[in-house]
Amino acid sequence: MNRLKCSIGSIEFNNPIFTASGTFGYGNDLPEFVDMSRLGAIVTKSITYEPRVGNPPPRVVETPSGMLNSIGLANVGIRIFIKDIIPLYENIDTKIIVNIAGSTNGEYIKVLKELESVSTDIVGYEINISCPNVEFGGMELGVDAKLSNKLITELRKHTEKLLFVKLTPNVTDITIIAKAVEDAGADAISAINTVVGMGIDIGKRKPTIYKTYAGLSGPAIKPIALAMIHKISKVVSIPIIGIGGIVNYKNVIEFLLAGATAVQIGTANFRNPNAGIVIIDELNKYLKENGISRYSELIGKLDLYE
Amino acid sequence: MNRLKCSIGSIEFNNPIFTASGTFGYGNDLPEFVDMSRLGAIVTKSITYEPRVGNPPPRVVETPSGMLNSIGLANVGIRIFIKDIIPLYENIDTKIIVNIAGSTNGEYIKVLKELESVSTDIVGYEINISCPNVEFGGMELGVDAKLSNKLITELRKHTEKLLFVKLTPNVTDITIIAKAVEDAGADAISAINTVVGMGIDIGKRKPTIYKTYAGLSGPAIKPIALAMIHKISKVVSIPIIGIGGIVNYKNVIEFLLAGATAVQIGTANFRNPNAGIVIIDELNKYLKENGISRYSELIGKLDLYE
Amino acid sequence: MIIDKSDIIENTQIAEGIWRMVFKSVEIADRYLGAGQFVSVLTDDNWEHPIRRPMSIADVNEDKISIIYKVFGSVTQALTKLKSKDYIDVLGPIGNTFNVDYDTFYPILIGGGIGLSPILNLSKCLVQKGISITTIIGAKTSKEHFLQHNPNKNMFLSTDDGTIGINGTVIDALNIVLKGVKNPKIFACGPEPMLFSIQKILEEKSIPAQFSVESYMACGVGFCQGCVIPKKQNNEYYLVCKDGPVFEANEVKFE
Amino acid sequence: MIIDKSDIIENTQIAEGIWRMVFKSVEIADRYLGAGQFVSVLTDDNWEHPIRRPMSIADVNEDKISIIYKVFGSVTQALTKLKSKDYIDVLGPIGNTFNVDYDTFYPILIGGGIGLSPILNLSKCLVQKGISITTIIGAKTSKEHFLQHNPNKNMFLSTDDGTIGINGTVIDALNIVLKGVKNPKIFACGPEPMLFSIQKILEEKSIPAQFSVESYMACGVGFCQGCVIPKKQNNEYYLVCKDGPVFEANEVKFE
Ligand SMILES: Cc1cc2nc3c(=O)[nH]c(=O)nc-3n(C[C@H](O)[C@H](O)[C@H](O)COP(=O)(O)OP(=O)(O)OC[C@H]3O[C@@H](n4cnc5c(N)ncnc54)[C@H](O)[C@@H]3O)c2cc1C
Ligand SMILES: Cc1cc2nc3c(=O)[nH]c(=O)nc-3n(C[C@H](O)[C@H](O)[C@H](O)COP(=O)(O)OP(=O)(O)OC[C@H]3O[C@@H](n4cnc5c(N)ncnc54)[C@H](O)[C@@H]3O)c2cc1C
Ligand SMILES: Cc1cc2nc3c(=O)[nH]c(=O)nc-3n(C[C@H](O)[C@H](O)[C@H](O)COP(=O)(O)O)c2cc1C
Ligand SMILES: Cc1cc2nc3c(=O)[nH]c(=O)nc-3n(C[C@H](O)[C@H](O)[C@H](O)COP(=O)(O)O)c2cc1C
Ligand code: FES
Ligand code: FES
Repeated sequence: MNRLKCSIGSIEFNNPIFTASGTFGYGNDLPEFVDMSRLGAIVTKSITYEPRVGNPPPRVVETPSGMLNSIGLANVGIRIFIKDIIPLYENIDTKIIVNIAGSTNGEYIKVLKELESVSTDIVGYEINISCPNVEFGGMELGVDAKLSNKLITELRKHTEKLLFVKLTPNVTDITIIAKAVEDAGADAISAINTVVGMGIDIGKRKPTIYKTYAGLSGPAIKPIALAMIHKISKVVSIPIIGIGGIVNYKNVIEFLLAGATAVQIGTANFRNPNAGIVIIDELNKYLKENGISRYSELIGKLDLYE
Repeated sequence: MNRLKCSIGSIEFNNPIFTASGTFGYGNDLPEFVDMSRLGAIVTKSITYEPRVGNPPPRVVETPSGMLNSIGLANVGIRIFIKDIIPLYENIDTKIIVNIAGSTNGEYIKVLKELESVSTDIVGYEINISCPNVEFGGMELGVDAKLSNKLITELRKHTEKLLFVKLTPNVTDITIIAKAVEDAGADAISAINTVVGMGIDIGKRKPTIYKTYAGLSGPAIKPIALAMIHKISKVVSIPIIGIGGIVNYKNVIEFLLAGATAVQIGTANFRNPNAGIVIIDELNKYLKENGISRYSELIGKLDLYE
Repeated sequence: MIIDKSDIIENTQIAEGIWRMVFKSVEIADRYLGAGQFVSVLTDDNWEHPIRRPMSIADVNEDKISIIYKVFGSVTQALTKLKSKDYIDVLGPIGNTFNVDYDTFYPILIGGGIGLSPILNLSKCLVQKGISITTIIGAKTSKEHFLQHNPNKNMFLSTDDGTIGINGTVIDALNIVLKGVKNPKIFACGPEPMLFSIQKILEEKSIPAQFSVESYMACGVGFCQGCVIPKKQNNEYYLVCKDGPVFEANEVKFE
Repeated sequence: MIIDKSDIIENTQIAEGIWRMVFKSVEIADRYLGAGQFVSVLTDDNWEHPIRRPMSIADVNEDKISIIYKVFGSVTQALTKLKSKDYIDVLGPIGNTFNVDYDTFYPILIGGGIGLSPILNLSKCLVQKGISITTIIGAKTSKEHFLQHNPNKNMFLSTDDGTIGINGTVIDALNIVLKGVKNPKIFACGPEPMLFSIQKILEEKSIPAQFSVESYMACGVGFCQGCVIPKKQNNEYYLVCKDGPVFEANEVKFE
């Protein structure tokens, strides 16, 4: 019995534990001890049209129960991705979701079209409209419901594959953006991306990250993520992929109860590249011990006080 | 030599270490071992017009490097505050700032006027337009620049005492609100209040806090607070009181470098009611050892990479 | 009340998942008022767990203070790692005490689960004064007990699975004990459902009682307003850390 | 590369603020390729510090692996608390190795500050092979040294305050050493300013060198793209954990 079978749109995933964009590479270059076929899916690092070298160091730093990063969307660009990396996916049977980022609507569309033009085993796309570390495609796009709706409506026209939209928490009311992208035809909402933060090195009197502002992730932001997912779940009917500070199976159950259909593991992969797989095993054990035959019974099963 | 002398508006504080609203009571009922006269100032728990009993329990819970609270502005109300608590302030020489909250503009104004109508040693007010745990006076008011401007403009008319305005981080762009309240005549900006968050008890399948959503505080939010203070410091010229996750003198220096003129200690008081005083001593030692004759030399002295 | 970095004298497992820690603090012992009071501990400099953990005082012997704790989550787990010669950061003593008017009443003491600390403390105090009492301590199973069932000495254990003492809950034990005593007054500490059940029984029988209650605490000193429990008489709240932890049974409401 | 919960064999202070830890890991020793490689350690289950800490391998002796660390902040402080019989969670081995073409060149090894681990490792390997080398180890003051200044054996210590060995930095020592050797190649590890200075001197003199460099790392496995160092030849970056930590001196740019 597979208690963890997970459906989103027309796709069946072995389980609802995915790896988060930017925290697992492209899935092609893993430590020997990671058996990625066990994962529900891998979401690639954000791909842009042109290759990007990313930001100068320092790019990452630890914070209390979290970390800041400003990688600056370093990636190989769509052409090399298609030429060198996509062919490698043929030999693996883990489901791949390609995360797409851009500086203009046109760039998102171009990347998506390039991917659609080649025959691949990719099951879908995650549209990153929430990167805190670039100007457009992050803070401008992802905080504006109209712009977000327009972009997703356009992208929807060009693909029948899964279309996830990844939202930023750096917004007064995330439910408005969630509704706007659902209306535009998104298959699922991925939330949350990192929270804008900053660190200061008092010895050097400099920011801890070159770009001054950076994205906060890890257990520190879990309460923020849970609140947002719970709020989103009240206004949309498409599935939510919960992201933010998940480090063990208990955290996964919190996200399921809050309303998530699947989750992504981010920062935890840095501590242990096997974090997702450990969590799958733990979760299975929990379900078994508690006589729960399908994990999906937990989705949204939160008993509010009032 | 007092390296820590701190001026805000027309008031001189002994040092820039204040206690944050809701984390130190009214300053009248302290553990015996706390010598509050050492503190730069005490900001009282939020006072409303009518007494409030607050929310049902559970009201507080720990999170990774932080905590959630939804107290619901439990307080004695302005009349009892004036009758029973203000007289006690006569016997102490710590500076007192009264934090004011309300459900309507009218309520804020009424509370302020009541306080103005009695002769007190209070040096100023902190206007809480950012409580995540009530409807108005929190999420509606504090995220709207026009409403915030209107309220502060009105309050400004009724007092010549210090007027701090306490901002919420739960907003797309905090600088807009900061500018709006500066324009309205605020003497200083206090930032940040708590970040909206949520916890889930997977055993009970219930939120960890009765009201579902609650306010996240503590070291977990320090990177968020620093980013916001740094951003605000670029657009306003009034002083900023930095708040969020400060637990030691190093954290204070981070906030000073980011642009804060003073700081408030919140959650750290729960772990050690003497946290502020310990920090004052540590900070003095640091300044001495580094030959810094006035702490204010550190304000905004951040050396950005670009 | 004071914060003291106290030297640990002993930290040992005494039953399944149950540990006793004894630490030395002249400062806290000096200020100690009696059974019912608690302390709040911090395991180390770790800020992953910013909040102290409240623990009832199980015994004070000169400057040696005992707590008995159950391993629940991360912090109680971390407590088990501490050894004698390590120190522990303790805030206390906090709160009020049981008020035993033993001239008028016959005291029945009830401790359920980890609520046994203040009850054992009270029990020892009363026995030392030569007052006759009955004590009931409940647990799920024998492995969680570290005391002896001894009805002759009016010490009753109960277990949900009947593996030791009375088969059933402390309520079952209480019903048995109540039959044999006159003018009882109950002093109880334990999980909310247990106190709630006792409250209902006592109301029916008009028996007075004092409860030591629990509530999630962020500060223990009255700052946070977190540790509330509803008042029975109106819609207001008590602060467990300032007004309690001991209340008259008819003052507090359980939901 | 593997993650191994390794048993600690030894953890002792060897100089002021400097500790050596030896742990046992067949898994990591099996995969070890040579001096230059590092491991990344996690002190415990604490999530206040989510990120591992990279530490160069100072020695591998059968299945016993040594690291030498300096107490900087919270995690290195926590490392000092571990005792033999405790375990440590280690990811490794990570990265590439020094490539010593000792047929062509005379190796001069330079370790500054805590950069001495991979240098000591390399030094031991070369000496065991009977290759003649010169080693320079720099520190601020004698208290931070745990080795012997021994010019006869081509082992030079330097201190900024002159309390032991050569008075000055490793650069001063290098300038002295360079006078006596032909066809030198430098192998260096240390703080960025030190490597930068060496780089400038060597460029002038056209002396080849390999540097083991540092960069803030979140993962150590190529996932996070955090650990970059600028390439000298263009505006791109190397990943220290995947492409390094050892680079030809003329490949990398310091700012
Ligand atoms: C007045 C009082 C006296 C207590 N006396 C004892 C005692 O003598 N022995 C004993 O074993 N336990 C006692 N407790 C309960 C004890 O505080 C919790 O078991 C402990 O905090 C659990 O911490 P943890 O990190 O191991 O578990 P966590 O995983 O953090 O929490 C497990 C559960 O413990 C409770 N808890 C956690 N933190 C707090 C807190 N700050 N305040 C209140 N409850 C909390 C919550 O119900 C939580 O769901 C007492 C609690 C109170 C309020
Ligand atoms: C490849 C490599 C090899 C290293 N080898 C050694 C060694 O052999 N011995 C040794 O003592 N130190 C070594 N370091 C440095 C060591 O990792 C830091 O001293 C250690 O992480 C400090 O941790 P902390 O918690 O004590 O201090 P913190 O207070 O966290 O940090 C102090 C400083 O240490 C550095 N640092 C912290 N975390 C990291 C990280 N995850 N990655 C890189 N740098 C970090 C930063 O410069 C930071 O400012 C190495 C670093 C790298 C990248
Ligand atoms: C180093 C790093 C790089 C990231 N890069 C991307 C990215 O390229 N695209 C994206 O959509 N999200 C990116 N993220 C965000 C994560 O996918 C995830 O949303 C976030 O880290 C919160 O989850 P966590 O707390 O589990 O890490 C990145 C996060 C980190 C820490
Ligand atoms: C239990 C609790 C109660 C609070 N009550 C108030 C309040 O009444 N009014 C207010 O303006 N802020 C209140 N705050 C917010 C704090 O003043 C402060 O802005 C916030 O906690 C962030 O600082 P910290 O991380 O140092 O705690 C409260 C915070 C906590 C934790
Ligand atoms: S625990 Fe903070 S008021 Fe009681
Ligand atoms: S440390 Fe993450 S890529 Fe190198």
